[in-house]
Amino acid sequence: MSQTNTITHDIIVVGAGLAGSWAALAASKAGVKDIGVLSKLHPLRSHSGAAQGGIAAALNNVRPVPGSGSSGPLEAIPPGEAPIDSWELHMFDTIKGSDWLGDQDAIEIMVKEAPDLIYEYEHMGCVFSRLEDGRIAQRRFGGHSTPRANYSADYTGHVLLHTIYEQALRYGVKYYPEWYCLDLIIEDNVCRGVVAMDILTGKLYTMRAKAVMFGTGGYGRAWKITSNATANTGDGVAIAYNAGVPLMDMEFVQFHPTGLYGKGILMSEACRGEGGYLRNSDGDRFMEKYAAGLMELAPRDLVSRSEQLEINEGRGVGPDKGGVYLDLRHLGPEKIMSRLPQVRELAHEFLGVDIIHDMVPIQPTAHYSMGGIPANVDGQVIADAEGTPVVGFYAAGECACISVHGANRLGTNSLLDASLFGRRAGKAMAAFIQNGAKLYPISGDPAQRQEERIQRLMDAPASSKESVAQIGAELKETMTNDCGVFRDGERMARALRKIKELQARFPNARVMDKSRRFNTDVLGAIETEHLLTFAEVVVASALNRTESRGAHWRTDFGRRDDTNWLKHTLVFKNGEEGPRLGYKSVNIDWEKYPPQERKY
Amino acid sequence: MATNGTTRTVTIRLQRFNPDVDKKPVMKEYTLEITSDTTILDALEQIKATQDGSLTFRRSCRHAICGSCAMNVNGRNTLVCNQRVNAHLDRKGAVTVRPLPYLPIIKDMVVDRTSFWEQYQRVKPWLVPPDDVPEKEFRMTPEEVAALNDAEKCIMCGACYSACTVTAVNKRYIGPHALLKASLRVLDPRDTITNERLIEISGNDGVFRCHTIFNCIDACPKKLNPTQAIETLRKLAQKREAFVAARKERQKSL
Amino acid sequence: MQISHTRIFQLQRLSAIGLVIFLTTHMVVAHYPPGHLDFSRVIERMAYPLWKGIDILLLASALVHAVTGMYMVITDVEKVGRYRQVLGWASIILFTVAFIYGTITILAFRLPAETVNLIP
Amino acid sequence: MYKTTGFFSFALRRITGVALALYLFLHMWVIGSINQGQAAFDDRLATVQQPIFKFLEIALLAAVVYHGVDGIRLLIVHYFNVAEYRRSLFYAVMVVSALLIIAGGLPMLMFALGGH
Ligand SMILES: Cc1cc2nc3c(=O)[nH]c(=O)nc-3n(C[C@H](O)[C@H](O)[C@H](O)COP(=O)(O)OP(=O)(O)OC[C@H]3O[C@@H](n4cnc5c(N)ncnc54)[C@H](O)[C@@H]3O)c2cc1C
Ligand code: HEM
Ligand code: SF4
Ligand code: F3S
Ligand code: FES
Repeated sequence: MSQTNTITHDIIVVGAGLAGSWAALAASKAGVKDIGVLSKLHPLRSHSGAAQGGIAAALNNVRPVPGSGSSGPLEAIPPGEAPIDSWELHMFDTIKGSDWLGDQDAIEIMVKEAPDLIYEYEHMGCVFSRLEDGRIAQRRFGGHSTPRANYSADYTGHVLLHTIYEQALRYGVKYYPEWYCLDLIIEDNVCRGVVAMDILTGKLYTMRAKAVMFGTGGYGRAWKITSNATANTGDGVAIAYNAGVPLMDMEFVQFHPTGLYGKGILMSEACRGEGGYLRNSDGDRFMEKYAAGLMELAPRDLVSRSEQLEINEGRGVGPDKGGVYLDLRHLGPEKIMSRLPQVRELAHEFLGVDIIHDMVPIQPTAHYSMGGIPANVDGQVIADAEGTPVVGFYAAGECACISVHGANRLGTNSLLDASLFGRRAGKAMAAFIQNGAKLYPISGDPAQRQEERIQRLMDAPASSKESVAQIGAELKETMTNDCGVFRDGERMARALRKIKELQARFPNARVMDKSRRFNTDVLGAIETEHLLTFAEVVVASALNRTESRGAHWRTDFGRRDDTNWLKHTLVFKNGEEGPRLGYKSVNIDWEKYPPQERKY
Repeated sequence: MATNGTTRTVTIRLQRFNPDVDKKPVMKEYTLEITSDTTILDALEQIKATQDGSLTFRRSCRHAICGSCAMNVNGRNTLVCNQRVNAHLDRKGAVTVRPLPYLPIIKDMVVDRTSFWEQYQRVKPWLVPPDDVPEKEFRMTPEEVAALNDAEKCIMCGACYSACTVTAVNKRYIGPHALLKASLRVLDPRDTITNERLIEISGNDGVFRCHTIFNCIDACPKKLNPTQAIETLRKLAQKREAFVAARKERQKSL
Repeated sequence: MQISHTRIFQLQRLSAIGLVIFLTTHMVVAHYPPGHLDFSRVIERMAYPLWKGIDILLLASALVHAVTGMYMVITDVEKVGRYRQVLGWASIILFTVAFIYGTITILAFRLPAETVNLIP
Repeated sequence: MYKTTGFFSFALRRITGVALALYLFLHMWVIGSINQGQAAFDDRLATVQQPIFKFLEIALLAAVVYHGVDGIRLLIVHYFNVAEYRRSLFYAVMVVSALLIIAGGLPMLMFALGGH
């Protein structure tokens, strides 16, 4: 099959989560009509739909009942009374959450445009929960100093995703559901298209476009315990890296403190928000030792570290003593049924535990990837530390690193990030097209190279003992153990060696399914190859960063070090030699938001 | 606590079919070690990883929110990611998994949902808001939002669609999932094309084709109630003009 | 003119309600207690104009219900979809013919002396 | 087929509905013979009162009763929000139908067996 088919669009978006669909919708609204969106899952299956808690924006609809303190009840702000929230406050919270590694120009844009984004969502049909007077309801979220999480019960992401996909359909966006992007074509720093497979038939296509955007989501699947969907294999990140684009801040991976034991499935932050306790094997509320003030409500990175310490010191629970207990029994059946029904269902379905009567074993779970493909505030991908654009290539959402989250993301800020910068990238691409962007020629037959890659996987000798699943499992084990909540030089060096070994073993791995039709075995192998690609970047970046900042915590360098490390990591692919590390400065307003100690 | 290390051996009976190679679907048995918290999806993943890599199925989120993994377990449609194997074992210690019935099989558990999505798009699942929108949000009351809750929770898994007897014989029928979606937009006070929607869903393939069989409710993994949505739409379709007039009135104060 | 599915539905449900009332009456009065049926037993009741009225209503309900019901059953099959309009009109014609024939029959019940052949 | 109480009641309702519709036309044909005079009428009536028809009439009664009671259930579902109680409603229909069929069918059975 050397003759491959070609499809051409003005804009091709890879990924149909919030970032991808927003970009397509915004570009379409701006007048570009020839847009193709590919997604390896049906768009509505994208992981954005799993988000529960909410999406941040300082709407000023709600305030704590005066005098009731920081965890008291909330009430609607009566019309005409003073607002309590502002974009400045949101900005400060975000910067502090990012441990000062977030780019402040990008954060400023995000928090300023946030209310407008929420209203646009609302005008397009999103069903937000409401206050009595008809305004959008809001609630508290970790790390935010005011209640500014706008939500739809406990399935916010689901509602946003459906709204935006349906509007994109309304505006005539063409979707390619269950198409898998295999390669990105960049020549002379100009992006010319992608290579993709129609999963149903197994056929490859060269897809040419004047502008390409990646919104391929996160990469939590490199860890054994993760809250991420099986699709979150960081394909976009690995593909871009292979195509010569650098990756930024890959060492920063957020671990959520309450993943179901052994499964990683997320138990909402609301569990602790509603007053849940964390207990070790002795039954002690161990947070007393680590954050006596905020206890269980300390920020995610801190709580995850505390849990891990208990586990490491032998006070863990569960079969492998690898978890701790989340205790919700004291909340009583009424509160549990009314406020945490989904959580109760999850614990019951997956572990057979009824949280009304029993404690649930939980453990930190890989949750969110702060790093990714570096891009500016218009989603324009950059090729180096100076910000040189890769012409025609854009990125937004979790796969991108516009760096609004820096070293640690605040809950509810990522739905905002994905939507908002998806929208901005869509508008920027539309302007790019309308200003006369060209369709550049492609040299050679890039689809043929992918064809050969797939053929190699299928041709691997059936006698080979090496299995893709085994390699994947070993990688995940390594990442969880040696590049997880706590890190140190020795273990990360070991992890790096292990990854090299796995990379060397991979070419011998065999794929059992030899058919063309809907071959998830081949796709699984390709995804594993992607995991191996970016995992090396993660570990290499983390190994080099000899400080502790946000989610990156080293036991051998336990302090933040602004003198040497207030900078982004930028990793380039360097042929077979492995990653080459570089650095990029952080955009900081030294007058208004100078770095401070991060205390809660 | 349920999570203990003890394992037991079970039989997973799977319907296998690759139309390119096989004449017709066959049942194959796989023996597997599971623990009490192994889900059916875990079991499938395990079989794929260790016994037969060509086993094909869809999945993504692993916790009943993405709608990928609807299949037929022991004759009942369900998601497999939130169902523990233990809960479905028959007397012989086996569980039978097939693809969703009455849909063309692409491969193994993967079915062709083309007609399902066509019907979804047919009801124009998007809201068409008024031309001039307010500076801030439309003022919907909590009651108006509550009326939309059920429909909004649908994850488009297709369990209902594949269980409905009417769609089984007639793919022109809009189907429970899409009618539930239609009810979401029809009941939304912000919608401006309610009249067209009601005309479309009261046509030959719409709400009056439902014979109140309730399979959709029984099959729905999110415990939603498409039948009730259909009955509501039936009533609104019969008093369409009055309802649309009331809607116009309501929109003046949004 | 388009055959409206809404109308069909309404007719079927309305006639169902009609049937509950008239059919129950009919069954109790005409067939209870069970016994041998012949003209003399039937005419006992049918001599009254009120019964003729009720039986005509029953006839109308039953026919509307049966015809719309059969239309539903047939058009449920996907392939028949194309012929819906034709089937709709066929149903209307079938109803009309049957209703006229049935009405004539009901009216034909007279006491022996005056029995006349309405349809030769 | 996807077998549930809902499907079962639907199938029964449909079969009885079609059977009843066919019967309706048969019935009209029988009664319609009055147009040919009283003799023709009694003649045709006699044909359909042979013993076998007496048993068929019981089946007919069962069909009407089940179909009617189940039809009422659908009307209830349409006018009230009771889809949640679908299983209880199903069993209620079964019980009520059974009782009515016995109440109406027993005398008919006696008549059929007794033959007078
Ligand atoms: C359990 C959970 C709960 C969360 N809750 C919250 C919350 O309450 N608030 C909040 O702000 N954030 C939350 N987040 C984070 C947030 O949901 C994500 O960061 C955000 O949705 C990412 O959106 P996205 O559009 O970038 O990617 P996704 O929604 O993940 O979409 C990725 C898309 O790319 C496609 N794709 C990937 N690879 C390929 C390929 N090779 N070829 C073709 N297509 C491809 C996929 O099919 C998919 O359509 C949560 C995350 C998790 C895991
Ligand atoms: C006692 C009174 C009756 C009631 C309450 C009743 C009710 C109903 C209802 C509600 C339906 C709709 C079913 C659906 O939409 O799925 C229906 C269908 C039907 N009825 Fe009746 N019915 C009655 C008597 C009869 C009689 C006497 C006949 C025969 C002439 C009949 C023939 C049919 C037919 C053919 C259908 C279509 C079958 C179907 O759609 O499943 N019904 N009935
Ligand atoms: S209504 Fe229920 S079963 Fe049907 S698609 Fe939606 S979630 Fe799935
Ligand atoms: S199963 Fe089908 S027939 Fe109606 S009640 Fe549900 S849509
Ligand atoms: S895997 Fe997403 S619903 Fe089961």
